[in-house]
Amino acid sequence: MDRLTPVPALGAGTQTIGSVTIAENSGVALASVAARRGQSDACGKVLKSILGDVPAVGKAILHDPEAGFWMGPDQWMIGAPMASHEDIADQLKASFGDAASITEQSGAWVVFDVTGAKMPDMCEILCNVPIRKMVAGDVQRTMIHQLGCFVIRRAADDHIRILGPRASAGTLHHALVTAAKSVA
Amino acid sequence: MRYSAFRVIKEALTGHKGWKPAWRDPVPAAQYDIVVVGGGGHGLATAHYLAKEFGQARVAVIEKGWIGGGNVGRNTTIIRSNYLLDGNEPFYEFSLKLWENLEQDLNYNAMVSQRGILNLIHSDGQRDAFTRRGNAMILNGADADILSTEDIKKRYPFLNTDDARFPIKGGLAQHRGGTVRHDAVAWGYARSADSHGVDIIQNCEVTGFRIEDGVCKGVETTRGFIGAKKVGCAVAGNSSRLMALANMRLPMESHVLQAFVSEGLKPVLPGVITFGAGHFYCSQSDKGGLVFGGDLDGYNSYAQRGNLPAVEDVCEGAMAIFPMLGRARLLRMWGGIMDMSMDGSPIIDKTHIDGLYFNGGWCYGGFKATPASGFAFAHLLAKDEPHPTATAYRFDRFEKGRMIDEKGMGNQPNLH
Amino acid sequence: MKQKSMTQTNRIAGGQVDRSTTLKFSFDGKQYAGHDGDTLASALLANGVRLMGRSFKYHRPRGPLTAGSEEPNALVQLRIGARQEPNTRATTAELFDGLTATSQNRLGSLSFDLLAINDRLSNFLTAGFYYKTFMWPKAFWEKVYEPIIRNAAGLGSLSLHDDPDVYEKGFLHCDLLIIGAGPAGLMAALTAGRSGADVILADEDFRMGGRLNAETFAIGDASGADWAAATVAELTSMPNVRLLPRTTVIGAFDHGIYGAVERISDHLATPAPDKPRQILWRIYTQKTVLAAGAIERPIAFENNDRPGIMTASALRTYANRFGVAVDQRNAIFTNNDDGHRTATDLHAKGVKVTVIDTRTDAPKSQDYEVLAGAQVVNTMGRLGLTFAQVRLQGGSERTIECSALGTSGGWNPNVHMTCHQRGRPTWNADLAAFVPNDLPYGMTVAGAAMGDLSTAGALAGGAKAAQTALGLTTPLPTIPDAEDAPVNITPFWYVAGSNRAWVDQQNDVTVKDVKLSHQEGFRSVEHLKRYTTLGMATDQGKTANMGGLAIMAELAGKTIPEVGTTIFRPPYTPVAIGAFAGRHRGQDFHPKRLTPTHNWAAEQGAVFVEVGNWMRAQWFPRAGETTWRESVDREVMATRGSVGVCDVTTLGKVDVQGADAATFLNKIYCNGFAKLPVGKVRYGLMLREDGIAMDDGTAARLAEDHFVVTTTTANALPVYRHMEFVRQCLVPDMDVQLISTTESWAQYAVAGPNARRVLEKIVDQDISNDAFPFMACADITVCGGLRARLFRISFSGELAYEIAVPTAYGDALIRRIMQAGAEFDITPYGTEALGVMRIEKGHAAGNELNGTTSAQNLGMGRMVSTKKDSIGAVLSRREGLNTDDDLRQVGIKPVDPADKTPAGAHLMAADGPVDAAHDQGYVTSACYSPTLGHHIALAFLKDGVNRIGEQMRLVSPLTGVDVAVEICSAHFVDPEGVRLRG
Amino acid sequence: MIINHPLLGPRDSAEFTYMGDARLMDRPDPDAPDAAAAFYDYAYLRDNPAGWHRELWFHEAGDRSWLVVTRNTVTHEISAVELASDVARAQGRT
Repeated sequence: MDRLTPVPALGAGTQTIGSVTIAENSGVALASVAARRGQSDACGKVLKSILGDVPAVGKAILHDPEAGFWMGPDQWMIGAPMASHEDIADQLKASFGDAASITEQSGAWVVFDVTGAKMPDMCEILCNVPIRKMVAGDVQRTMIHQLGCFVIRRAADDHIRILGPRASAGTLHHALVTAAKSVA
Repeated sequence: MRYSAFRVIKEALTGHKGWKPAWRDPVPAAQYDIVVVGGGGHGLATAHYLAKEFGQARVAVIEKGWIGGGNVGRNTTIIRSNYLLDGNEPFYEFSLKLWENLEQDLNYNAMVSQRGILNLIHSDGQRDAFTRRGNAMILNGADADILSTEDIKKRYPFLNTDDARFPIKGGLAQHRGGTVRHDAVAWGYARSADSHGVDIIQNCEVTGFRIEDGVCKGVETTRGFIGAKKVGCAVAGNSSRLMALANMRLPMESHVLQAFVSEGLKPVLPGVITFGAGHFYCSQSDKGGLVFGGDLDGYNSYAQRGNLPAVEDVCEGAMAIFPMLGRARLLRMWGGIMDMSMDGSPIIDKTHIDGLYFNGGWCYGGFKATPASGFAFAHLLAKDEPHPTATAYRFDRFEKGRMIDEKGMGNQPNLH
Repeated sequence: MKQKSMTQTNRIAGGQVDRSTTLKFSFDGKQYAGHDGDTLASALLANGVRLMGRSFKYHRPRGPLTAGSEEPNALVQLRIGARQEPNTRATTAELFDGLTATSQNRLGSLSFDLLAINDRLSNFLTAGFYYKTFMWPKAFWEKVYEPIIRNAAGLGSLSLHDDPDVYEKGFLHCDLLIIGAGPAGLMAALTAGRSGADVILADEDFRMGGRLNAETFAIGDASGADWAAATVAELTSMPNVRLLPRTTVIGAFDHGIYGAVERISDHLATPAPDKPRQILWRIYTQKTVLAAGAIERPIAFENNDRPGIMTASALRTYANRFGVAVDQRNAIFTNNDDGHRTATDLHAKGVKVTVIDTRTDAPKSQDYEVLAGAQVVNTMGRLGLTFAQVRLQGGSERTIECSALGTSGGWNPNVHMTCHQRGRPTWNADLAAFVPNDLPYGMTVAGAAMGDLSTAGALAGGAKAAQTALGLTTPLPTIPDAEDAPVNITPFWYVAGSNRAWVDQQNDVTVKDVKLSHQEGFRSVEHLKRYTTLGMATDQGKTANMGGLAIMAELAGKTIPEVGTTIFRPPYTPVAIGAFAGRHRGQDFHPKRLTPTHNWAAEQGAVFVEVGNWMRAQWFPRAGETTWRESVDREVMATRGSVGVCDVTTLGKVDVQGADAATFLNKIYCNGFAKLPVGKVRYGLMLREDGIAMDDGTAARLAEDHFVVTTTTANALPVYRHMEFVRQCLVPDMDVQLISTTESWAQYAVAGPNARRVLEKIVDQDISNDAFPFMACADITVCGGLRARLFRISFSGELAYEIAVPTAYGDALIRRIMQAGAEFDITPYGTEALGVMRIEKGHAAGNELNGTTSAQNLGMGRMVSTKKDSIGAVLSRREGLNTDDDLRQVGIKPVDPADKTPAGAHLMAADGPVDAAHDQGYVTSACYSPTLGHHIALAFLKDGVNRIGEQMRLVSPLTGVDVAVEICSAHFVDPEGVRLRG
Repeated sequence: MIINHPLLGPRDSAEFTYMGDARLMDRPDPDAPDAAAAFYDYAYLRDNPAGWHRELWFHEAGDRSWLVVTRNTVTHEISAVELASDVARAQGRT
């Protein structure tokens, strides 16, 4: 039987508004990792083996191919290229064994990469993160237009990645675009 | 002194020299039959009815600050009886009937204005719930009317019916609902109670109850001990603080509710309107200010002020249904302490201490209840039995599982 | 000195307007010209226009009282059409080319207002008069009196058109917020900025500098205005300093959060495309320096409200900053030395000035006449001041011709923001003013706002405040030399014997009203305010409150602080409601949540409905169907007859994992879960701790240590929050991990006798009834290996499955299902058909789980296990929840099959009275059952279990329904559940 | 308001959902003979102090932690913020 073909959350592609570029990134596979009771250390070891280190509170490790960030106490999100990690949850289950509960998250999020000189101005009217003080690898969960999102400061100074609820991809994208126009 | 048009004219022509203080400033007596603690709307109404309807001559109201300084002077002035449950609807309808005759009863124009109240409907589930409620109102002898979107548009042509995130699918109206000039309610009750012999004692804070062998003998105050055969407490948001002096813990929390008024504007809103898919309700005062509010800030507070998120939430609701309000300016915001009960309904009951009575838990619905609350509390204080419309407002309903939960939010006060 | 021009007859030399530009504008239809840098008020005054508005109650002619945001009088309607903006202060409205303004609160023209009759009747319309009359006849209040009052009241008018502009909201973070860019604020910013701290400097004016722009003093070697401009330039060059001109800080909220409104486009004819009109900033700061300056207060005297009478400092501002003299003959009425400063400045500009000083020891002048120990006792001029009547020290009177009269009663430190957290200012007798006392968290006050009224004091105070706030140990910047005059004031509030002397000009509160308030016992500041409306106008009494307090104090024989303190609430100045709403209006009011089939459903022409923030397909109309019922009936019949498919992704899903997952579910569900085998689903009822049903759903055990819990769509978030509460707060050591996965999976119900035959074509494993019986669940694959989940559960009562795939594949899956089902005429169905089928099966949903229903009400009382503890179990046993006449869920059918049984209708005994006392219950959910061919309903009925078969009356007086119904089982279709097990 | 999250540092209270008195963590023993009375007290009666109040906040738009915040209900000053799970364990809950 023919395999099913995935569709991007929105299919918004890439837009440049003034100096800001907003790109939907549908190539990220995601799964969350929650340490089982008493397994924080064991869990940390596996995280270290995958990411190079355990993401600290409010931090991401922008590792390749897997990257990860802290979501909550004893809980992390791991992301990797969809092309190689479509079954990321199974891969992680194999790595973590009984040390952690793994939950597939690929379908839960829409991912936007926002870059450009005016990115910080745009952030200021979108969400309550101290964007000008964030450095590469800082992550903050925040509200954008009432939507719970993760904002990740990527390596480049003018680059943030926003993970938002996939069902509201349209609303989130609209908020990003209007904010970009507003600061353009 | 009776107020009348004749009197106003006469005083105008004689230099306004004849006006007397609206109430006396008496020295507290050593002993009263009934002391009402709390010179807010409910306390003053209680005193008025005790004196006028129940023949109680020796009554005092004691107030820690100035009368009318609490929620009766910090609300959005709405009156209505659009309740659902048996425990509530007859009481609020009784209250509405008292409002309808208030001015003649008090000889004071509190500007009771039955401009109507409209609750907008945005979903089928909401329509079902409002239909049930409207029927309950009618079955209790109140008025209710279900309006179509077209009816509503005629009345509010600038409502957002074209581009609404949550389209308006109709509304439940109570045409007898409306607004009242809030301060005038406190002053009118105070003036009338005073004229019937009630001592209104301001700047007199209760510091304790004198309880001997399980019987309350009076109150200790900043102006000395005041003896009373019965003490009735009606202090709204401060209920827990006051009753703690009698070692009582109450089924309630105090929360901040903010309200707002715009700059004065020429008339735009004919009645009270309530958004059903957000937190916003609004009316326009006779002075032209849009008076509006929404939801609680959500946390326990005695601070009488709130924070921005609640302000924004309310204004978002305003813009959702009335996008023409964008350029109207919000003039002032204020916060009141709401005595949020565990089921969203009030308590008018005796306590376990003889001679100590309690009235509170009005949540943010206390203003409209003022006349009936005063009447029912006076009834209880005078006769030691609940008024027929207030029999459900008992302390023990939580222990017994007989909650009166209009909103169905359970034992979390900030959700009511 | 006067520069003659065609229209700007009052324009004089100097000031900071840009004379190289000419901006045309109109007021009440008449064309004028002004310059860049003007406000509407300064431009009108330049053009010789003093009359700008009418007062609230008496419709008295009014001109500007001030040159700032505290203005009570000069309120206009700015702009036309949908952008019409009532009550705009002409004193702060920045002039732009093409500006259109009209006067407001008048009947007729501004110079001939018919409602000025109220002024003649003022003796009848005293404070509180309306409480004493209009009571007879009773019906007349609403029908006659009130409409008249309402139409006369109010100020400007809204356009009644949707606001065409957009508003933005944002967040800023800093170490130090400085409010006010006068000498104190600028010096604070310089100090903090040079230290490297992150600084925000906000000022409501379009030109930073505060009073420095309106004064003639030097700072060091430069003029004050030049020093301000140079300082602003230095601050602009600092990357760590953010300057926010045109930004009013509106409120001090908890823990260092400030609201501020930046006016991005109000000085433009229209905002640039896609740009906001205003931005509401939420500023998060560690520390704050309040340098909001001071406001000069007027003195009350008879007829002190005529156009041309303003504060002395306003006259000075118009002259020094805007190059405008209000005609050539001015007078100053003062009780302090600052009034003389105005006189000096005006004199220097060539204006003839007379100073009336209440003090017998008033300073003398070579340049202008000083009448010491004199008072202004009355004024003349119908639409603008022409003469002032002065009583000289000896008691004789003299008339002074003047077109402008500046009053100077002393300066009130601008304590507004210090009161926002209920701080009370304290009385300073030297200044005869309130000064800040209890300060909000992290706030320091500097300059005139603190009572340091000299420029030198402000500069030093600003630097010190920044140093203190930030704990700087670095040396302070050099404080330049500046004037350091002491405050010399002899308090004087109102001229004795005056009655029609305005205290609150906008609300028309006079000395007489304050006296009456006192006479009638309204003596506390709160009573005074409420009885007279003193301080309740759009200016919040910034120029009025002190006068009222002082008069009351004198009448009561008390000191001013004994009467009360003036207290202010946010916002500092009124804020457009649109700014508080930001983008959240229209379709953007709330986010939209779209299901994975949304695009596909839209292609099918589905009608969508809002369910919370979700948009769900309500039904799928087909060609020829003219009513929604036709579509829904078809969807139901097709599903029951063959197979239907419905997107149920919106149901909440919570992933529950861990060794203690089953124990945990046992705690949150009232029924048992510990023994649920792997591969099975069970219905679960969740109670709140008060024993009332919270939510229901299913829990599927995918592994020994892994469940997937579903919730209703509406309760997804509260249930998840509740589960986290139980996990973290009540059972912290259980090995259980929760995560919401609602949006991770696209989930569809495939229901109907052919459901299996459709799914067999899609799933990669055996799903025969034996291999995958009713209530089975499994992790499976579909379409050749895609991970998926399958649940054999049924809401419709048919043979049914719910199948889930990762959301990205949802679109493909629905298309595949439709393809696979084509041979069975598979029919997509929406929420309406879903609702009909669940009512036909008697399943409770949101209308039944309304937060007041117990398990008993739902007929599930026995589900509440007594063998284990669960949330809500104990309190569900209370007597009030277990009475004999408890409401029970039943079914309803009409006796006459043609009748409807609508939701919200109430049940009455067939032969009893119809009233609340005899209410027996109510209908929760109703529908037309195409399966049965008549309407059916679910209801809660007292003692319902024992009343099956009873005939009752169903009434809905609200909607005109009164029908005979029969009580029946709620399981209308296939009560034995044969189909779903098939 | 700003809640100084023990892990994340200062966060706006708008990110949180409020529940009420932290006493709600002290769920009574359902098997005790006075369980009915104890649960009534637990579920319904509150000290509701004007002053310091220990209360539960859920970091809904954040890390999903329940926090115990000690806050003054008159001034809104916050003196302590703890992870509710730590508090629960310290109180001996398992």
